[in-house]
Amino acid sequence: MSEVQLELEILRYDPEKDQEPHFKTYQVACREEWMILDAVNHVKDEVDTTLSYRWSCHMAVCGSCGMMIDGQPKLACKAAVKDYADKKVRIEPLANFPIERDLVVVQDDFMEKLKRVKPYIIRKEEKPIEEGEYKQSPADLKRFKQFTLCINCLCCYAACPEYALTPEFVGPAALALAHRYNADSRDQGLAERHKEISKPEGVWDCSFTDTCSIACPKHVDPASALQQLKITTTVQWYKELIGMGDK
Amino acid sequence: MELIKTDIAIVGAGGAGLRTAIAVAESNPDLKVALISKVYPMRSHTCAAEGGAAGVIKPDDSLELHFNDTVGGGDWLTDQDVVEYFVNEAPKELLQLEHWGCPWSREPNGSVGVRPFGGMKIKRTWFAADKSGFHILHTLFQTSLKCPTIERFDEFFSIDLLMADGRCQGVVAMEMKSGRLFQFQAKAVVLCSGGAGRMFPFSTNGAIKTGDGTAMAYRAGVPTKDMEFVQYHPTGLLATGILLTEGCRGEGGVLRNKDGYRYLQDYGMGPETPLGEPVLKTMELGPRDRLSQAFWHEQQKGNTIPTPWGDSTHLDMTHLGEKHIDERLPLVRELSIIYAGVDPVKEPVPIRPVVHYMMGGIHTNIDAETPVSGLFAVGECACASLNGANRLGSNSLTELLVFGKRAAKNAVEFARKQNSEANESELKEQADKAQAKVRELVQKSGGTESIAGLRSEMAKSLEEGAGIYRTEETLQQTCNTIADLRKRYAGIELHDKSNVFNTDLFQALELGNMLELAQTVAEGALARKESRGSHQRLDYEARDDEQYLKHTLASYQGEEAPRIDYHDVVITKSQPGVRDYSGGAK
Amino acid sequence: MAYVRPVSKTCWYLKDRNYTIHMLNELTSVFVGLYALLLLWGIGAVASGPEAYQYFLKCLASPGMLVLLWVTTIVIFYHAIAWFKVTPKAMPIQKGEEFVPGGVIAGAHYVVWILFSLVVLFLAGVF
Amino acid sequence: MAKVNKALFWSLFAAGGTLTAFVFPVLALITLFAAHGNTPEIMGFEQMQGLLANWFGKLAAFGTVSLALWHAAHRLRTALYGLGLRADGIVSVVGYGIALVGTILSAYYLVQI
Repeated sequence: MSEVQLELEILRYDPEKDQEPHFKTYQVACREEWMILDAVNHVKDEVDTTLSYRWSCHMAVCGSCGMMIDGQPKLACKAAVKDYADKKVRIEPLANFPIERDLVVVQDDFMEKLKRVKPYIIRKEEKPIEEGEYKQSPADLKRFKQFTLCINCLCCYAACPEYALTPEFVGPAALALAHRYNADSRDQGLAERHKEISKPEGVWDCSFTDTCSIACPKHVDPASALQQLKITTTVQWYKELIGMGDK
Repeated sequence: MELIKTDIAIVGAGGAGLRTAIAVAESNPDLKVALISKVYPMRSHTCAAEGGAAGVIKPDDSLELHFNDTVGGGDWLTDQDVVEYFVNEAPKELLQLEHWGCPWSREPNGSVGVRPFGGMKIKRTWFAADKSGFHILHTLFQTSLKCPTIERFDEFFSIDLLMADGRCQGVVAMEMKSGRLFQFQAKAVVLCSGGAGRMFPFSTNGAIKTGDGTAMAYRAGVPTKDMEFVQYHPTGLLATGILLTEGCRGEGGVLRNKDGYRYLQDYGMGPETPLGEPVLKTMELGPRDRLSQAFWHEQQKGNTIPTPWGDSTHLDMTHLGEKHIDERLPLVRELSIIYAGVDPVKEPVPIRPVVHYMMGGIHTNIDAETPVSGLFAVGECACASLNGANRLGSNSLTELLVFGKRAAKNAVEFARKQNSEANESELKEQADKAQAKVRELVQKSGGTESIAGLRSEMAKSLEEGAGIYRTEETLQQTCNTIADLRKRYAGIELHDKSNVFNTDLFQALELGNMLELAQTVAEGALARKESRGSHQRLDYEARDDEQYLKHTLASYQGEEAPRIDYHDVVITKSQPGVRDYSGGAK
Repeated sequence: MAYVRPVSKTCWYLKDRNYTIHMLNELTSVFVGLYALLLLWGIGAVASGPEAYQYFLKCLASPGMLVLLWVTTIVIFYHAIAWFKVTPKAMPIQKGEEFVPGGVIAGAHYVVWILFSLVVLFLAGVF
Repeated sequence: MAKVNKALFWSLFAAGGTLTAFVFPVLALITLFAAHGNTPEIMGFEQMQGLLANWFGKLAAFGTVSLALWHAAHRLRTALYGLGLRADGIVSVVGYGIALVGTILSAYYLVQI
């Protein structure tokens, strides 16, 4: 096992002590199979226990450890140390979110927006459980499956310049999940979701930079979801214009 | 301290907590629910479950078969009334999830698909590719957003339970972003706080799985049950211990030793099955305890592959083909490539057994009730004795649904009966005590012990003494070490004094919780002089139904080691028998 | 208090290559708009009669206009290429269970575009 | 107005973008030929008049010009906002205004041919 030397420049901020964030440098001898998260954990355990950040699963599925690594939003548990070998690596909290403390950002905004787009199955009539499952062909499943893979890590929000400029924008992950339910053969909630999505700060603030999809560590392609959503939203708008609005 | 009055307080917002909360909210919109968790719901470790959830749905299956698999898989340490209730409710709950939008994998005709799993006689595991837990968690979380009566308290770290007049009446929790303490006053409390796999050094569990809820209940006088039963998953990815689902073997993956030999046939799970044609309850589809134990024996014989990260064997999926792997096991492929640099389509993946699941937990019954009234527990933090001495893969996801709903029903009934005024002065006093405890921990100076240091000593000791195979000597050593570590815990000093997101403090609290639970694991294992399921003693190799067909209860004794008692197993229709995974179980 | 990092409202698109490319894509609209106005002028000239039309053609040949036309043409080609490239994202096509690969959808657009352009050039009498 | 009818403007933008991507490059090439003096046959006055005299020609020309204008107006609006010009109201009125005038003018001219 060989070692990889890294110089981590970590953005530190404690609102009780600091006026503004500042960088602190740590030298870390990393094992070559480590991820950046392992290096940060090493700092926390062995060098500076005051460092704060979120992490849990270490397998790129819980979405806790999104952070800016050399300026790009990434999951620290999925960014291999050897890709940064013998270099300075800048680690900052996810861009476009307020910094709560060190690498921890305030995520309330996303939680509120996610709720707004009604990311759950909406039915005009519920089918009783006793009648079994809704049939859904593998093709129907595949139509929306990709968009169910979002882990809410918020890397896409950190990558989105429109969210940076217009914080009211509902944003990639939440809208992609709205699209996920619209595209689910079991769902009948398109018209209801349309009310939120068609607002100016809904899907229309997206200018299709595609940076959300480039950043997505789970290859969800929110940019695709949002463009599809623009089309369905437009169709729905014209339908409502001529009085045929219901899905 | 801020006071929040609610009807039902739920600690933990993973699969169990969310299911409980939704069940309360849907049927009782007049009751307030406080859903308290140290992480946002979607960060909960339910998200890491891969393989699937068991429930009888296909015509060739039956509740009876699911019952028998579960009871036998648990080496008869299961409570059979619980198992019976569970297998009955399982299909309904999985269908409910389907109605809520869970993207279950499908058959060509549009019905839900099932896959084979270890220790199951029939294919009955519902799956969503190999991200079943993830999809269950997100489906539940997103569905919970439509319930206006669920008030979430995300990133609130629970410290202690509040007990008065002989019942549980709430919980004290810290708002992590401010360091402020909140006193949640509730008519009933449901703990859904997950397992404690992080006690061990090599674990599939996320960093958050530190047994906080279990330890809170334990300190509040609820015994833990069967804590010595720790499940090793046979296929953890080498180096990191990341889970590679049992689905790998369900889909036809095989285990090979350093000579390429399928070694399971030497450990009572043969005869060897043809490649690509897995036979249920045979070879690779044996139960997790047996497979992990077989690895240990191979290691003793020198048949494993030495690597810088420890000894390993191989999980070979190369014969499954790229298309099948991408469709059924996409995450496994991604994880193997990222974290081990091995593409399972082309090469066998290096694996070793890894701590995965605590069969033990807070002592609960078929109603998800603990012995303390007003306190309920669900999921991995609880031990309803569904899983006995060894949990069958894909029963745990279903468990948190079935018992989440059950706990909700009973917690609501209990809450509705609580008309008397809460004993507010007593509760306030306890809350202040919890606050003083935290304050002392933060302010104390002059300590020399480090959190990370104690944590790794604990983990090492548990693995050495209470690993796959145990002996009197190693267990005694571990008991001593843990007792000593508990003393040394008093000597830690926090360097972080901030009120804002003080992870130094949270790690200290987590370590305290884990040390208490580690002691119940080691002491329980030391006292159980037999081998059963995941608890294997080299000095007592046989199962001893005469003396130990009983649940271990460990009760908190302050700074001393827990008191160990025993509790009867509920046996209704299946008498203890032989666990047969030799292909004869057809 | 949580700290909000300042965001440049005027220079953000210089911070990241993908942002810059996006801004360039957006600015193709200037030339698309100019060319549309030029077409409008031409249509107006046809409507006004032969003299006006000849004057229009003469203006096209002025040096300043030539430069502008060259730039416009290049930008318009860039616009077309960039636009078709992302069509699979906006309009994915599912055949049976599988999605048609994005490259096939974009490729089909390119092929139709080139064929259409060749036909127009032929009909216009360029060949 | 600009805010309420985002769907309307976006649909014009998207239709215009697609149409211009297909049609503009070849038209620009032809124009370029003409500007360099190699005027293709079609660019003769009579041919042009003939082309625009029939209803199909009129419709195609009208669609192309007007949608291109709406496309450009809408995209320029977002670009200017992105460049930091915080005058969305004025930009919208001017941009969409030009597109509207252009649309009416093109219809007026085409009817005359």
